[in-house]
Amino acid sequence: MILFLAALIVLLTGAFVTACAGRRLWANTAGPLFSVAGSVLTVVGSLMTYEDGPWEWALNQGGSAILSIHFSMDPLSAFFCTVTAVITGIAAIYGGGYLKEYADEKNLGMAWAFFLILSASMLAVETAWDGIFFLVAWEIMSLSSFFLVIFESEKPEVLKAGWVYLVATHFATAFLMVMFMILGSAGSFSFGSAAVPPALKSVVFILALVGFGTKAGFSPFHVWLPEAHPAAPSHVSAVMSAVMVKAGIYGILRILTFTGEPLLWWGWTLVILGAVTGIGGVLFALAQKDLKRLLAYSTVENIGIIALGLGLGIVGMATTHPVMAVLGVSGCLMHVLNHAVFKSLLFFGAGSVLHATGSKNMENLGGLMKRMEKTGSFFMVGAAAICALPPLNGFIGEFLIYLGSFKAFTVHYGTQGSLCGILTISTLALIGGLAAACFTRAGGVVFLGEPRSSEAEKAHESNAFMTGSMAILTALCLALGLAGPFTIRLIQPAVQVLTGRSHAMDTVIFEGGDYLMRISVAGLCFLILVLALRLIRNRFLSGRSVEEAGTWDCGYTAPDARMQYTASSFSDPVVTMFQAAVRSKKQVDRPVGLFPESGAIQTRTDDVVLTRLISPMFVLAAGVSDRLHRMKKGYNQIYILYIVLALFTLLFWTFYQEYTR
Amino acid sequence: MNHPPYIHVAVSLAAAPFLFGVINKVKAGFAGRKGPPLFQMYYDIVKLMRKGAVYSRTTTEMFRLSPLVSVAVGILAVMTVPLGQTESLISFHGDIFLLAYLFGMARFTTVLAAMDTGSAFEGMGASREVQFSMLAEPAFLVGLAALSLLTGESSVAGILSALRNGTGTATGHVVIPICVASLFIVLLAENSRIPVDDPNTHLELTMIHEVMVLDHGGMDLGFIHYGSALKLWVFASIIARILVPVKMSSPMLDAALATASLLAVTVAVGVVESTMARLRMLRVPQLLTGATILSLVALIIAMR
Amino acid sequence: MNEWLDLAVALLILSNFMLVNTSRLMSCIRIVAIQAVILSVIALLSHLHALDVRLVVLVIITVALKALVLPQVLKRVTVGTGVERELSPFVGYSLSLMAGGGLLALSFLMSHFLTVPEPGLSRFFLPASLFTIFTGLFIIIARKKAVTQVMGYMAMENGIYAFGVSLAIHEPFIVEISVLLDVFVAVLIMGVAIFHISHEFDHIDTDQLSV
Amino acid sequence: MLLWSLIVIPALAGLFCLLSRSGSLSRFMLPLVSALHFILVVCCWMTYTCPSVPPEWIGLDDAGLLFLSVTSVTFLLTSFYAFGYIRREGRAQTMDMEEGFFFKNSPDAVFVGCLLFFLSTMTLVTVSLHLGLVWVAVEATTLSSTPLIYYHRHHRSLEATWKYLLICSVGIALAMLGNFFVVVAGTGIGEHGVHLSLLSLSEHADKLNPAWLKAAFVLCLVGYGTKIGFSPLHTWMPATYSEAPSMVAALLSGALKACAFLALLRIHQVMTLAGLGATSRSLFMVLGVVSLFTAAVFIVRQTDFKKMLAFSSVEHMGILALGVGVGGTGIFGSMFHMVNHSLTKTLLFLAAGNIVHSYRSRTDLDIRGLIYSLPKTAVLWIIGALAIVGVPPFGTFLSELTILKSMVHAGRFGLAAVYLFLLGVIFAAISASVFPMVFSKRTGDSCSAAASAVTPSEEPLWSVLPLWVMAAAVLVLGFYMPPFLSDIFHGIAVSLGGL
Repeated sequence: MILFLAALIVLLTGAFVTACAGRRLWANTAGPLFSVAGSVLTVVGSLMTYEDGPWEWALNQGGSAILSIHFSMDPLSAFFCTVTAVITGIAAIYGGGYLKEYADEKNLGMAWAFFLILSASMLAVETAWDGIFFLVAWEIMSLSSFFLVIFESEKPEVLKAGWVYLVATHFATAFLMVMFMILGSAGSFSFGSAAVPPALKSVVFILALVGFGTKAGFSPFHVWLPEAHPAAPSHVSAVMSAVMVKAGIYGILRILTFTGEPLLWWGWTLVILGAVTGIGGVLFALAQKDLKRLLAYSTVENIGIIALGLGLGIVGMATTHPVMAVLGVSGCLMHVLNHAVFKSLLFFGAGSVLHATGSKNMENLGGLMKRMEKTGSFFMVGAAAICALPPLNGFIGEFLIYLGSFKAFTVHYGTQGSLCGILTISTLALIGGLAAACFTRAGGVVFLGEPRSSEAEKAHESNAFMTGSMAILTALCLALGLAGPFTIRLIQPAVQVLTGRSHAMDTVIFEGGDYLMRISVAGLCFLILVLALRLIRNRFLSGRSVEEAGTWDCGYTAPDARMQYTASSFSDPVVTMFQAAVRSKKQVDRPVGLFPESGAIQTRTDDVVLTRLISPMFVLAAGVSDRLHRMKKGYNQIYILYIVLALFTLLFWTFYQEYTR
Repeated sequence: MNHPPYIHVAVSLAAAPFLFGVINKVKAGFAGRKGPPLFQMYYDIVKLMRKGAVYSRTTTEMFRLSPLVSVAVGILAVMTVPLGQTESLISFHGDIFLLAYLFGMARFTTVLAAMDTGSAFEGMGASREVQFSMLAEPAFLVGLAALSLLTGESSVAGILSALRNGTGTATGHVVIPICVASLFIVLLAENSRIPVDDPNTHLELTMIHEVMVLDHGGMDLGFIHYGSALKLWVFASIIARILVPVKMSSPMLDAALATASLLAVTVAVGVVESTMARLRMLRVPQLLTGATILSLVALIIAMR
Repeated sequence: MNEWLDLAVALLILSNFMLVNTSRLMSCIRIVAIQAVILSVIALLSHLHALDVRLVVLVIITVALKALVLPQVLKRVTVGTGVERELSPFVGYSLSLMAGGGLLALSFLMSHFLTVPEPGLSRFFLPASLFTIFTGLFIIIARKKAVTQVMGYMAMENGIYAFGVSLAIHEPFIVEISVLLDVFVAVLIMGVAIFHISHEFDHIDTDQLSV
Repeated sequence: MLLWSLIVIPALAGLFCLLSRSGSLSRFMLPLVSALHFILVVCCWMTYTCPSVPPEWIGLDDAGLLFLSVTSVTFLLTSFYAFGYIRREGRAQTMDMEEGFFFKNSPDAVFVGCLLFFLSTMTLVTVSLHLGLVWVAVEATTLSSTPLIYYHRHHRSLEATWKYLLICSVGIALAMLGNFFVVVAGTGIGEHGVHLSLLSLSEHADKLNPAWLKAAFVLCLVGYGTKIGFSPLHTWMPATYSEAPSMVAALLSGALKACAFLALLRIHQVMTLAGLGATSRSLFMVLGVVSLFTAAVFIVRQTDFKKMLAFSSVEHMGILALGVGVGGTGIFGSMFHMVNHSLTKTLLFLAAGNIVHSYRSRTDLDIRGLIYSLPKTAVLWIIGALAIVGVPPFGTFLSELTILKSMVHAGRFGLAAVYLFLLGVIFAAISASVFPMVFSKRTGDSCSAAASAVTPSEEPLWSVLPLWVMAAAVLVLGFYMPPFLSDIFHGIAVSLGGL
């Protein structure tokens, strides 16, 4: 408890100090230092909570204040805090390197201040034990991240993206406000006394789903995500994508602990939402050309997977199928952890690429593996992890969800569970295939082959802070992939917060640990095999000729970087298959005539929800508003007429009420 | 009395390239040719292993890694699938996913290695590979899910032994054939056989897997061939075991039956390859989606 | 006595119609001044049974202000600005008359809901005073010249004053003083403002004052 | 005695300024008198006990004290700003930013004198416990503020002044009629009927004639509502706020509106005591929703940022009305929100004043890159904008949340949805206009040549320090509410039948 509060104090002090430092150079050193210190304290504090049990701490509870600063940490909070702290700490190290080149033109002190506030507010959200305090922390989190997103505010598109984010998050918060007000019906907003009236149970769930789901990025509320994440500096994108969106997941989980026994259709809603989100996210990711935008959509996809797991868990709970419940929720939490690790790794990689080449457009990149070997390798590991390939960490979470779905096929728990399992399995399998397509594309086009532009050709490796932090994350990817049996025990108390503790649960955790142990063994075997084969090959080749030549390519004599498959052409078959949903636009200038000068083809994929649903709504609203603006002519006479009309209307209304009563 | 599982693994590792010989023999038979020897693949691999290496200047470590991964994945996959009555070496609930995703890992590196060459052809192959495997993966997993639902087990070995013991036979006579059909299509797709892919042509515009490994040579190509052989072995033996779950009285007979069924599946691949034309590229997704639908149908029937 | 009262009320109503129907600014000013006199008479007549010094003084002051001083101010303003007629109002004069009829009906309708507790009053008094208020508002809305609007405002104040002095007289004197004071100051300041407007714009059509 | 001096001192000082005609002397008078006023208000707090029997005419109750303090604080902070402002702008000939002609400002002495009268009349509104006196005071605020609006002597500001004067006068006349209706409602009770003092009205509240009282309330609502700026009675505000000097707009928005709202609350209190609270509350809700709606419509794509602030005032008055209308904790929230709004809106108008001074434009498209040209003002402008749209950690968030809470607890989910939706629209619109102003870099095509020719000036201390104080206050209120404030909010809520 002390450690956690100390961490918050360190972070906030850091924010104050760096804000004061402003443009001075040491701000860029102080920021990461404070952040890492805060993270270490938080991690230790959270892990100690696992040992010592939950705690509660309130500053001014029950006084005259509306806002009571009230923290509490149970295993669920501790889990999320650990993830948050680890990622923010590493992101801070990366950011120290990343922001260095901006030192002349930007106020880095403020940037770090907002970063530290963001870290602190995320921790506060994940430990808040009072509805209003939660909302305050939640909004501070949104605001500070907004200011981080508009770091490069001189670019109009960045400001636009920031605005989309701000508005989306604000509308979402409106739902949360209503939800917390309902939770506070008893008079106190403390979560300790949070009681949901049974009649409003589902209302609360829906409000939470929309409110938190927007932050988490459930389709169709995900629209802000692909706008804001690419716009932000890369270490911020990483934090937002890896941990901030998880605050939404945390919110839903936390609310589920108050609503009591969940209803079956909630689970179904989450499963279907997860399926839509997952498949939609990965499809759009596949169609993007902007590397960071691709990663943002992939976050949407992974949130879909998390929702699938949670939905499965809830269906399990509602059908009193403890095995399914435990596996679903465990898978959800496990994926939260894993996604945080590999997504921040990938964003760091994208940031390094941006740093080195100045471009996020995949069509301009290529061949970076040779120029940025470390970044390239780390990115590849991250890409493999996000495709859930063993022996990396992405597999563990999806494995638990798969296993949960398989366990759903037990006949005596009824058909609902089985159906849910079928949906989950098919969706996950499809997502898995699409994700593989997406990330072979990302990794392959950006890092492999020949450079497609002179910028890519001149790329250079990033500094040690950046590569170092990526190395840590890469190691984590591998370690978590092999340490499945250990992590499942780590998240077990957090899972218990939701599912309750039961004998079945212990069995599942035990068995799951056993399976994961075997996976770890298999993973180790795999690594050893690859290593051994490599040794064998080296051994064999050592005495023989090893030559370098041009790519054979069926005998092409003069291969050119422009002949390579591009990102768009790589994904074209899949995108075309799903054209009905993705609505990718192609602009083709065909070569004309006998000796054509040139031809061009361009593809462009905008977010369907944004362009087809939300933008038209905004345009409509603006049109209506413009028309009403014209009503205001500026004649005093008309204004007084308004007054008189208002008077008569109100008089009439008052007495009409009287009359009818 | 069972023999220990590592004997089975050893046998599999040794015998896998033989299946290619069988297929080629069948194809040659249909064409009225004599065909290459049954052990041709062994010769090829040995020959390749003796060679040096030529690497493209464009390529990086990724290119060199992918053959190793294919072989490593193949070996691990063999460990999860039992032959005959034996237990498999790695078996636990959900090892199906490990299997599927290990193959995913192999595919991942192969695709990246193809893109590493910077060649347009190999990029095209990579693009097709990810498209088709994306469609094949649900078919495979859902098909196994149907069997899992039928038997109440969720490991490869568990499902297979449950089938052998006759669990869930109520709807088994409907589910199993459909599943086998679906898995067979997956086998054809995953192992780049006709009608999805043609392992023999070198017409770049029609190839998938072969075009991705165009630039590999020497030992690497040998590894790749061996990896493909292991993959075919794994798929074929799963299908064989589903088709012929009979438990014989003696282990020897059992092993013989298992081998026979394995060979039967292989022959079936050869027959398909000889009697069908390769599908148009645009038709392949339909076939694979069809496989997924088959699996789903099996799953739904198994629920009843 | 009641006949006289009714007659005065009828005159009040008629004066409103005249106000609505007049285009000449000078006539308008005169009508507003006459209204003030009628109002004072009504106030005196309705409290005849309990006449006290306070009321009489109040009425005298009212007459002095509303019927003499303020019209003089407005006259000077009007002369200063050089405008004699309201030529193209928003609502034409015949339509204004009809609207006046409608407003009268509305006033009667409204007074139907409100029972007057004062016994000595004419039963037409409440609608008449409401009608005066509405007429004032109507003129503000329907006319363009700033001076006319000020007159509309004064007519409205007349109505309010009529209401107050007849129905709320038993309140301590602050109410009456406030009426007088505020009308006085408001009209004065408006007058000054109109001078400035005419100075700035060369005309006092307020509809040109659009943002 | 204390109260009388609160009213008389500014009035005398104002008179002195008008008579002395000395610009410099008057300037110094301004912070001096407002500081004195503030100290006296603090003394009021020290000696304050809620009266069990309120005095007939002038006295302090919970509501009066609160509104008095808000007025005093707002005025104090604005006066420091005004001190610097007048010295800078003064009598110099200034070029009009829209049409390019030259104009002069009012003499300093007249301006300061009217400001001080304005303070005096606002104080009178807050300490009056008699509906008639309240009315007189509100009318007096209109009259004393009219010359303030006409500070810049040119035709547009004159036009705005005329609009303000005419519309508010009509409104206030209706309020007068409303007062008479209250008297009529009380006729026949006791020997002389009921007096307009709150004391007398509350004693006989149950015997008042309901029909007359309801009509009276509607009249007062429309009358004072004009001054408060409920839609559709708000029409004078956009023009007035954008033409008046920013500090006057700040005072009108921060202090005057609050005072007019107090006047309305007094009558609402009578209605509540007479058992007609339901009627008045429903009327409050109607006007609140309409105001929010109008504000939302007109803030969207508003290019004049001072008009945007004006419509935001309409919005916040709507919120206050909704809070009072819903009742319960909503009244508590309303009072809290009133304090927050006064501080924030004053801050925003003063910041807008700085921006207008530097850029000579009120069109937000002309203003780009504030963070580079006026960094301090830019930060304050952002803080103010965030606070006004109700984002934590500012007090406005908590107060808006409290009002939401009262809606939810009253089971008015539809109202809550409308409220949140409109607030969301306003949030989107204000943020869409404010952030580009601050962060965008200037590009050649997006701003007029005149605006880009202006080089932004430095920011003197007087133009940012009062703003920082207000920003800090709103921020602190977002975390901590002093017990004395919450007690007084509670007291008001009780007196309006809320708790």
